[in-house]
Amino acid sequence: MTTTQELTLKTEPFILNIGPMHPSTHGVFRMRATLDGEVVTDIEPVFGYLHRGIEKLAEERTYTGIIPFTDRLDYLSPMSNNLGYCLAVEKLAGVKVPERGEYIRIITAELQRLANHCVAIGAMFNDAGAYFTPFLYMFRNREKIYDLFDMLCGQRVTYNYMRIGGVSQDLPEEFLPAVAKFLPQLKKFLDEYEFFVKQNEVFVARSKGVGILSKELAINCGISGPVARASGIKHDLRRDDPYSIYDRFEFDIPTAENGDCFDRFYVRVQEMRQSVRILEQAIKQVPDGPFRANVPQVIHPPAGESYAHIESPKGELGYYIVSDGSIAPYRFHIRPTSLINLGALRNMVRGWKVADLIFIFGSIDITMGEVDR
Amino acid sequence: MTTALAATEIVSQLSAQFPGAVEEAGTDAVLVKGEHLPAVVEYLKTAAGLKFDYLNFITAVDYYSYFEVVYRLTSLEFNRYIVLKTRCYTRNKPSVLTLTGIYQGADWQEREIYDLMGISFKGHKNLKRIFLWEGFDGHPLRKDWNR
Amino acid sequence: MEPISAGALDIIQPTYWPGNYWWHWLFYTVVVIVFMLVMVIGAIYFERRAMGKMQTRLGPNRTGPFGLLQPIADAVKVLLKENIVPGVADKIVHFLAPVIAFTPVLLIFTVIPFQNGAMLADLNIGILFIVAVSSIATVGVFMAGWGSGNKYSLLGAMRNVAAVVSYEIPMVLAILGVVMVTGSLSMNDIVNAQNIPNILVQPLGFLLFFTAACAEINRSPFDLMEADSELTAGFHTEYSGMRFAMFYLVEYAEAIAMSAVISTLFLSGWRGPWLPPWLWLIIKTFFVFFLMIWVRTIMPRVRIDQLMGLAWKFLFPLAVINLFATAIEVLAWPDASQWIFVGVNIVLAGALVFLGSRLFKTGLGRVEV
Amino acid sequence: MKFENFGLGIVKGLSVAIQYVWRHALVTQYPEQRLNISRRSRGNELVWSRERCTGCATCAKACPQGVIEIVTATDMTENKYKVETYRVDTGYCIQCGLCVEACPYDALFMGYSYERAKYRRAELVQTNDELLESPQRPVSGYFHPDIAKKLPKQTLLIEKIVEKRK
Repeated sequence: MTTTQELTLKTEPFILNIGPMHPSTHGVFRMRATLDGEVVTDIEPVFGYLHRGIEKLAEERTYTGIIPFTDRLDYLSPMSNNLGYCLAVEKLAGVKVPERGEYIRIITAELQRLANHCVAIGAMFNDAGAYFTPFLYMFRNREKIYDLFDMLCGQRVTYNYMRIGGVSQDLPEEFLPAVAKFLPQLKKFLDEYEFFVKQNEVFVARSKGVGILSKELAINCGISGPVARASGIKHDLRRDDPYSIYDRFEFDIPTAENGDCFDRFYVRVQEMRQSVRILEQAIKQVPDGPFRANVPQVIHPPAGESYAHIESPKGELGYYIVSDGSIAPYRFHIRPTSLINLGALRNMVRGWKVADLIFIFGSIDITMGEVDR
Repeated sequence: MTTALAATEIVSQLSAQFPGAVEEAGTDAVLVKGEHLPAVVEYLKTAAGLKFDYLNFITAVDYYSYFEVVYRLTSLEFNRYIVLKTRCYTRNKPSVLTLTGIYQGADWQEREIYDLMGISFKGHKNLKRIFLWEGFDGHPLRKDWNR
Repeated sequence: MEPISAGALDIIQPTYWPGNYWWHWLFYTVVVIVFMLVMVIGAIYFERRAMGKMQTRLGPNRTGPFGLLQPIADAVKVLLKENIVPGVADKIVHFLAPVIAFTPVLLIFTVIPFQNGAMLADLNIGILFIVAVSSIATVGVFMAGWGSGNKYSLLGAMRNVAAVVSYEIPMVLAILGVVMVTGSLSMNDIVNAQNIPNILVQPLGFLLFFTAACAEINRSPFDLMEADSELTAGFHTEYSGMRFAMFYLVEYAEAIAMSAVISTLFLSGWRGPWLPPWLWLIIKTFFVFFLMIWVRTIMPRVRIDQLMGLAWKFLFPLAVINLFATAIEVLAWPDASQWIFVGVNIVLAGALVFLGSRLFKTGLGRVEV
Repeated sequence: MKFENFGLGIVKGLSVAIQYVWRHALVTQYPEQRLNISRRSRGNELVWSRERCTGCATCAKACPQGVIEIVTATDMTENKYKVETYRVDTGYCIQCGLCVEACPYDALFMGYSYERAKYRRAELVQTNDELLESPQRPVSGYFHPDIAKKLPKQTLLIEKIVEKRK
């Protein structure tokens, strides 16, 4: 304690239990925050309220039977989860996906990125205290994307659309025109949305310079995705380790310098624009042909191990599969983007106020389904 | 494309630096002895030309006769990756040295492995269960666990 | 002020009433309570519908025609719910808090004129009375926060006290500008003196008062004491059933009361052509209330240090300058037409807001720990 | 906090918010206004065809949750399997549709119906005749493109839905 602090009133830290039942912990996250008045001096995250043991369950399921479970990991971007898992199994079994299947995968994965960022940005504003307006504007557009997915695979959230070696069903004939009609709507909306919130004084005051994550710390913690890119790490698996057919498209990787909450918001908005760009190229190029390789429903991949990672909307989502040649994986490990991205939360929030704690936590964009698995 | 650092390429370098550390070198993975692991990782992270500064993930696999802990490191600068493995041959309180001092991101992943696989990490400051509650019987991801 | 002419208006003048003031008192007490309850029901409906429209929703539209009965249905539901008192609560304080928060809001309406002289009590210090009474609600809020025995409640209550103490000052300074222009503290006289609505004569005063009032009654972006995303529900986290209903009522009654005060002070109260005066007051009140809803729709919440910074570093200096400028205008050119001051003050307000925005800066808000 | 834009950002926000008052609200008034659901909708219940089913139990093997229970007997006179019990515990079903995909004889369909909630868990376990197609339990076009073509076209939210209350 310095002398100046001794002169002021004695305060006593107290512990505030935020979550698991709390309006803005994005599910059932729990933090034991040690507060000094309003200032957060320390937090200790507590996990496990949504732990369903998917890694263990997967050891008793066939390779195809695991796909519905991957939907339930990051329930805001199931298509990306499906994609990552299928890539890992395909790598293991050496399956080649037909052209049309690849294009359908890219289109759905990018639409999923748009839908996920809609929630991420909207929920971040909600955590900042905006009374649902930015959230609902985003949801309005996410709903349209979900509607398209509904047409594709019959459900709005748990798609179970991709299969090992392709996708489960072909595109309906009205799908691509609908996407083509949706993209200009979304572009117009994004312009309007930036006009709406980007300069809002209160939002700028709340987000600029708040919750700074330095580049070194981000790398050290293994942080990936928009959070890492906002800190100035120009790392995107779509470009650095192109999976599927991402090397055929032209797109930029938006990055920012400061690594504060504003940058995380801004990088996400820019990423949405880039996704629109990829989609615009992809829907023009979709070839005819088979959409699914001839893979039986029960497969026996050779013994061995494989790791496939994709750039999911939240960051690097990886699947590590060890096979012993049977119909079920011997070991199934998910690299949880959300859990690892939370790793720097403590460093980011210390010294900020309670309000910032919620806001910084919201700006990381996690899903508890993926954190606890 | 993130290319693998061929094991043969790195093994000679590592054997020269840490004699006896490399147990076995597969095609895509390097099997490192448990007691040398932090030193090897530290070297891989800092050495010029390697700079494996990004820890992708840590996981563990139960092979009945031994536990295998898998580390995947990526070098963002050179866009290469390497997979390190280490084994512990005991089923009763297996332990590996921690990497939390080198990568902060290892913290919760090591806790997760401790929780679900029962491998303790020596030197980890806050090694307690992460998903399951204290007092849970056994470690569910072990192959011999049954409810 | 012109003497009141005999005629239809006489009926509302207390001196003409049988039993002198007693009947008048009883009548207006009933009127004020009924008026407030009806206005609150209207306000809840209005807010939900207006916000719904702005958020691309529809808002309540099922209960009754256009969902008009929704607030009543909500009230019935809330009143029928079980009243839960936490085990660690300070029972007496917990019980009294909603009552103490509720009373002062009613008192505000006693001095708001619905027509020329139509009010419960034409106090000659009306506006001072409002300022004094409206801060009593803070005590109720603080009692709720302390008595609940919940950390969220306590944090919310502390924030509320800090905010109210700070925002009283720019608020009173903004009122003083109006008082100087109109030359009276009585609400009735203030309305009568407004040949030009004060919003034109005192544009900066209006902005300051509106901001401070928003902070004082917990409207967004200053709703830190409830902060649904941070503190779950702030000071009324532990309230349920009827007591929660009272806090809910207080929240909207305060908003309506402040809107009424703003329309009286700045929008020339009940005065207006064609329509009956009480209707004008209601229309203006709802207009101001709509402004609050509109602002609430788009604003994230400010942080506590920014809230305090805004009060002391931005609003306070501006209020002082505004007060001096008004004083000089009133003293130096007492007979000049107010229309001159309208132009001067609007330019002054613009310049001051511009300058203030340039100079105003709060710290980053991070504390080394 | 700094008013970088002199309150202009707030004014911009206000102007956008007020525009939405006149815009088309993207909500539907559910019980009165019903949109056409997806042709491939994976509804609440499975629909089973007794005629086509051969009792091979491929569906039961494909199910990741193990909710399909199938009991077959051998019919010696016709020299084929006879399905005695076909039981689905809808309470555990996750509507993944893998069984429909797996069925080699097109004997399983996802349901097109919704609003099939039950009050008791026991009612969710459906056996034999309860699983057959009926007017309350139409079949969906999931994995059956020929059926999908006959179903009404899905109402998309990217179109402006002008249909008001019915």
